[in-house]
Amino acid sequence: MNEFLLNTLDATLRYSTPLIFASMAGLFSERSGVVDIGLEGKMLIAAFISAAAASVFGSPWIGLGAAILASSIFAMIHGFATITHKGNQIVSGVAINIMASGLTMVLGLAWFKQGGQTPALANDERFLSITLPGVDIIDYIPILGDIYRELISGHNILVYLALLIVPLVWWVVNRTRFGLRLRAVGENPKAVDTAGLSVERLRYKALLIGGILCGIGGAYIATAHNAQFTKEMTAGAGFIALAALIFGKWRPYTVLSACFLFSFLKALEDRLQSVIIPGIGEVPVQFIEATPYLLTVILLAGFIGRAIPPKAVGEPYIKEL
Amino acid sequence: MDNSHIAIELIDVDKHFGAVHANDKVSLTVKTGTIHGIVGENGAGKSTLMSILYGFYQADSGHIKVFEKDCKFTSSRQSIDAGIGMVHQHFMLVENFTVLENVILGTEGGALISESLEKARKELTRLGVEYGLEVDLDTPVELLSVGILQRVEILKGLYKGAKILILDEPTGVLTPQETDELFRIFSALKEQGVTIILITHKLREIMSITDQVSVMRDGKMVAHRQTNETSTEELAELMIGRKVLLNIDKSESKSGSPVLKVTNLHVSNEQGIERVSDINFEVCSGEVLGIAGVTGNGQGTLLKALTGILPLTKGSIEVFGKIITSDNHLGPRILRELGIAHVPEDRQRMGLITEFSASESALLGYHNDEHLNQGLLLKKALVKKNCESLMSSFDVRPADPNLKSSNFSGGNQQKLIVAREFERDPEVLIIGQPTRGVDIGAIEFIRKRIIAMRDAGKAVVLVSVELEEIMSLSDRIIVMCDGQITGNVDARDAEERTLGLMMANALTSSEKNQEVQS
Amino acid sequence: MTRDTRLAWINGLMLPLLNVLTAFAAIAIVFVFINVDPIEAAKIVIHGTLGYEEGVGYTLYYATNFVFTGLAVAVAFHAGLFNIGGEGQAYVGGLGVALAVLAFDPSISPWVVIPASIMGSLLFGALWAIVPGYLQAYRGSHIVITTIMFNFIASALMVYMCVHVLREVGQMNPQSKMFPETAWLPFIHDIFAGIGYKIAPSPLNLSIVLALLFSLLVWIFLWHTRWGYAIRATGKNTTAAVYGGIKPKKVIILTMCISGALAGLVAVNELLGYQHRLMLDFQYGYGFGGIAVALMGRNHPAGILVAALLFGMLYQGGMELAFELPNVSRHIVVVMQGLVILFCGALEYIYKPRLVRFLAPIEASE
Amino acid sequence: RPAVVYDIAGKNDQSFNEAVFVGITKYMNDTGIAVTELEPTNAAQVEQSLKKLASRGYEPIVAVGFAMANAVQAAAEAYPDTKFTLIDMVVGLPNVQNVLYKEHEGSFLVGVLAAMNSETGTVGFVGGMDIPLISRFECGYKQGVNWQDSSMNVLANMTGSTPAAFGNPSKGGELTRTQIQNGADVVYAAAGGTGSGVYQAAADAGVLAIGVDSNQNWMQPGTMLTSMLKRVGEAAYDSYDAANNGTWEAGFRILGLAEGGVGWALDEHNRDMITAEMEARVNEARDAIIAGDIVVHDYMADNSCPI
Ligand SMILES: Nc1ncnc2c1ncn2[C@@H]1O[C@H](COP(=O)(O)OP(=O)(O)OP(=O)(O)O)[C@@H](O)[C@H]1O
Ligand SMILES: Nc1ncnc2c1ncn2[C@@H]1O[C@H](COP(=O)(O)OP(=O)(O)OP(=O)(O)O)[C@@H](O)[C@H]1O
Ligand SMILES: [Mg+2]
Ligand SMILES: [Mg+2]
Repeated sequence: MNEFLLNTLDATLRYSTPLIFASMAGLFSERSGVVDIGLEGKMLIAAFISAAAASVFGSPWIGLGAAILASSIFAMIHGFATITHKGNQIVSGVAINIMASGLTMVLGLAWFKQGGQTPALANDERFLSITLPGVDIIDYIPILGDIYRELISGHNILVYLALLIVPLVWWVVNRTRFGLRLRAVGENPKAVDTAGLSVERLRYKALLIGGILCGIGGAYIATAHNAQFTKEMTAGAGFIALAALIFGKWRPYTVLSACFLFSFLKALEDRLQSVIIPGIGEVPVQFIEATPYLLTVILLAGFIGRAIPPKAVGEPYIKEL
Repeated sequence: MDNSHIAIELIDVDKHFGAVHANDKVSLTVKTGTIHGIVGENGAGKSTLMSILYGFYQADSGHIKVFEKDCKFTSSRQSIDAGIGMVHQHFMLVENFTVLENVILGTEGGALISESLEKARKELTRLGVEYGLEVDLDTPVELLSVGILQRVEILKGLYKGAKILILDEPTGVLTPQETDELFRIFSALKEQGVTIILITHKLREIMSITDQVSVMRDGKMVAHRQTNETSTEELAELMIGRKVLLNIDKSESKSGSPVLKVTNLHVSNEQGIERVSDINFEVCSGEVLGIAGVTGNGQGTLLKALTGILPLTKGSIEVFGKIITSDNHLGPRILRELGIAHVPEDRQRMGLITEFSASESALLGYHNDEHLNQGLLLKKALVKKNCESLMSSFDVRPADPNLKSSNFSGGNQQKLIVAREFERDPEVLIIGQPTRGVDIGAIEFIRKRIIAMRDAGKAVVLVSVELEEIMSLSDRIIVMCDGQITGNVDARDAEERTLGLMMANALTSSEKNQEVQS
Repeated sequence: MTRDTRLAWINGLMLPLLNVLTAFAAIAIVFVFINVDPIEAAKIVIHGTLGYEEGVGYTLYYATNFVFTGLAVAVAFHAGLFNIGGEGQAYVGGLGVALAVLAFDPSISPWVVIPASIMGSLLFGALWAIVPGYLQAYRGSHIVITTIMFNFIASALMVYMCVHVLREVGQMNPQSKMFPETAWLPFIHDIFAGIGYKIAPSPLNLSIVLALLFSLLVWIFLWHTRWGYAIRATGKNTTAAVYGGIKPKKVIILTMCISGALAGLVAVNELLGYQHRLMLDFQYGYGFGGIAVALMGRNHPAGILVAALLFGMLYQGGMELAFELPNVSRHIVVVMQGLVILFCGALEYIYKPRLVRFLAPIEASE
Repeated sequence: RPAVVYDIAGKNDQSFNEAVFVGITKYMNDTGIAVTELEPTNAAQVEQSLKKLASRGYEPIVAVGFAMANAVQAAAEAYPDTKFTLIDMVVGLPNVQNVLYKEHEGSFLVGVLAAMNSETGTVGFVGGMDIPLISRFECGYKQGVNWQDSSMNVLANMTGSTPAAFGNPSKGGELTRTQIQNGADVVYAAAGGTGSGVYQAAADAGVLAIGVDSNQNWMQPGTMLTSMLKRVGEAAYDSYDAANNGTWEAGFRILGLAEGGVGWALDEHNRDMITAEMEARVNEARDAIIAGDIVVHDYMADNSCPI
């Protein structure tokens, strides 16, 4: 088995985890009709709070809980502004991103006095890799053994959770009553209203789920993938997740594929200082870095398929003036 | 049928939308198992009243009783539970859902939808057979025609156990055949003891199917009648608050040569659906051509094509010798410069910009005029002065060019638009629904101005859904149905009955022949 | 007062004021959270921004950037477009400035170099906005998403340019070489010194005049030209605009072009006016700040000037806070900015129903 | 009234800036004089911070890091009477003291240690920003490894091409994991704040790591082999002290092994990991370098590395 490929895929899995959580969060919120460009901010605040709480209370689980709480609070602020007060969803999202960016630094500095970082987490304060059962048994099988040992086993629990969450999201969206209502409210909130359902309640529920998922994503970044919070640690992952959401046309499995694609590019970018493409010459890493964004723009422009968002997305539901 | 029970009682229902008093102490009683009609002009408050009954809006004050029980609806859920179903004026369907999914939305039963879907499928099949409401349950509704959508909406109500069904203008978008079908369903429902409230603008329908009828005007309930004790004339008068037929004195037309010639015209609307197919006509100078038809039969699309807003898909329009085709699209700006003026059907959405001041709205379409610009700058003072003179010559009140357009009443907004378009002294005037929702004084004024235009040798194309308006203003009338011309008559020979049949494309061939011969 | 003018007053003045006050209250709470006395902080901010010449200079210097991005957002807003790509457009505008300056021989007159490099910023900023504009107009992709994506693409592009193309030989910082002095915009303190007044040096430069000039131009353009009319008509009611012979697609492109050009001017203030070389992240935060400035300024140049001044004060005040209070980092500015955007933007109407309800009886009694 | 401006990684990067911070804290404790500290958050603010300090009469002002050179140039020109001390870069003005280090010499020593501790024959290097200064670490390290065992293989990666590369532990960790998967069992990080991710990844995989600038042995005790010390804290301390005594001078201070400016860390955290044999070998190398018997090639002399 090609070492390089295996390593890159392994890193792909690690990078895709926060993208999966965030893009699934965005999926709920946008399928309910609320644009969510605050994914980045929610993950950032969650990353910070998880590392802070894990470090102070000595448990990654408390960190995770605190992260979910913090991110959900931000989600509810978004809801309060855009659902209750019919505020502009984009502006609210921008505000959330900026507040998160500032608060993590200000609070981090005030609480820990380490230049905005949180203290490094000891092993029992973070999520560690787990070795899946049967590694030694399967190890003897040629290619499969390698794949199982290197790629599938040896990740932390949140990585596996991310992979499990996608089918769950699919099932919730497509098979449950809540999913039906969610899809309906993102397409035609008035129809939902006249069916006797509260548009606001549904949208709040969706945002709350989004908040929880972003919380897990943020906690993963600071307490599983890394072992402390550092400033601007999410580094655009929320926006890449947004891009993946669009690229995956708001459908769970296609969004997952987009997350994998974008993470693979990121893993490649790490491993290559520059790429030589035959016939074109050297391609700088910055180009690989920009690829997810470029791809999304190209998709949006309708050059590769069409991304049709939920019809009511972006519009506050205003019943009477 | 036991008609003595009361299904619905509304007492002094009052509702404001900001400054609009949509319902003003409205009371209404509907007996169980009857069909109750509600009529009233646009904006009279019919939909609002029904939405309050359906729990969609909350009244500011007043009481609602359903089956003689006091109800306080804070959401539609409660009204659904009380046995009310409503088919809204604009369908409330999720377009990419199947019929089945749309029907169960809100009353799914369990937390998983698979069982609910199966249950609903059985129930709907039964209902379909019982009332003749068959639809394919697994088609996404975006693929269905409006007539079928109507059925889906009714099924939705019935599935949720509605004993009272409210239908808000269900026939506005239906063909006569579909309307007949719908009324047959109503009768079946009535047989089963369902109470029906029917809102419509078409008095003929009221007369043919309802038991009682109530009339609304200006947010108030002005009259209740037993249908068999009233007449269309009386209802019309009650609705509008005056005698309807306005007679305009007009001289014989002195029509000249054709200025606008439409040949084999095909046009698709913004959604790309062909709404105008194979239309041919000519308009001469000094002539009013009336285009009659039920709303939604392609007149709007035709108007947009004639004024350059929509491109043609096939055929041509010839105006002052210039030929517009699908390859040679001339936009509104060029056509306006050529001398075509356009008073659009929808003044709020197209005719002016409600958030602009009156003087800026009066500039719409003419902001590129040479005499209004000096170098790079607009001559704002001149623009304002122009508006003042428009306002005084067309009696727009208040005559304040700085007032926001939305703060004028509908009639004055319309007069402002008419003033803007008429004052440019166009050669061709294209005008849609010139007097819709306009008060009586303004109606008379606008109609006289149209005739004056004609007498000044201009060509006028008039689209209106009001036959009476068409008949009193036009020199020649064409009738549109389903995007095609189904009649072409001289106004002097026109009768309301034949025009009506043409509008429904229901003229039998022998009648057509007669028409041609005469 | 008619109902109309009263509503105008409420919308234009009372609501923004209430919103700003709420934002300040929220900021005060954050201060309490990090053990800083809000009153003390307020004193530092006020003295640091208005209390001495240098502070005023810095405040105005920051405000200049916000005027440009605020105008950029506002112009787009008038056409119904949400340009949140100001950040990227300003950044790429910097590339325009640098390329223009470096293309000239250092001996060429400033009267040539400076206008040319200002043109460079306008052109590159516009270019970076036209693409999302085009995609919105002709391909139906949503401008908000594409401008976000373009911010990131700009960032990658600029890193590439600074690292691989413009970096001087032997220089380790990813930045261009120093601009020749002929390409520097004069500092205001130098101009004053030239006419005999001595004021404390600060980065405040001639760009502020440019900012005032462009505010005036934008005002004239939007409300006194046919193109401005077309833009506003399209933004308020596209259907009516089409009816009026306006082509929305062209309007979108024109508007984004102007919007991007305005954002690009940030590079003039930052690079020609102060840094005198192209460096990474010189535009940091001004693009997003511009959204708040435009919202608070009700998308009118006069309002934008006031809001930009407030944001200039926040920036400079935050710097002073970080300087004076060991417990406060410069990032407090970012928090303040976020809260202002939240309360003045997203929660824009939080007080409106209350205010209208409160005024209704008074109105009725008149 | 002394002051310091840290570079954008911040004073608590646990590495380069923190080494300065520690020196400054010591100075404050020893003398009771308060030092004003500023941490700009992006490059555009550096110059402003320096000028602001200068305009308020602070001096000497220590500017931490190569990235501040241009800002120091501008500030020192604008305030010719203010003393500036610039670490890691050269500004030729009469009021600027330039402190430079021979990082290649220190890196050589830790390279020797790395080679002695590797079982796989492969060691790693994770640099911060891709600039000649960091290549100087890399090159010195490679020479040390090679001197010890010329059959060794060195894997090297840089974290990025902007100053942000000094504060990106995530990517540092990723690069380290890749190097480990490719066989590296000792990894040297010369990457400022990025290092913490490197050491974490090494600890997670149970391989050894080498810290930089500060003594970072405490960060992952048990897997931190040693740290390459760059005594920037002393430079700041000395600079303030000299200014106090009137002995502060503009010009150059170039500090290598001989001057004690660089070195390697041996403390209670790694005492058990360093055998007597290793210690002797490293000291042998050190003495040879000081004596001039070994000339460690400086990457920045010709922008190339002979290995
Ligand atoms: N958005 C809503 N608006 C109005 N009523 C609702 C809404 N959601 C649920 N309800 C009603 O309230 C009851 C209890 O609500 P709850 O949300 O706890 O139910 P649930 O089983 O969790 O539903 P869901 O599938 O929506 O999560 C439901 O049986 C349903 O009839
Ligand atoms: N949601 C709303 N917000 C504000 N005003 C409204 C709203 N709905 C209706 N109105 C206003 O209330 C008045 C009554 O409207 P309503 O829709 O009830 O009239 P209608 O009789 O149904 O007219 P139509 O025949 O055109 O359907 C109108 O002036 C309308 O503009
Ligand atoms: Mg529930
Ligand atoms: Mg209605």
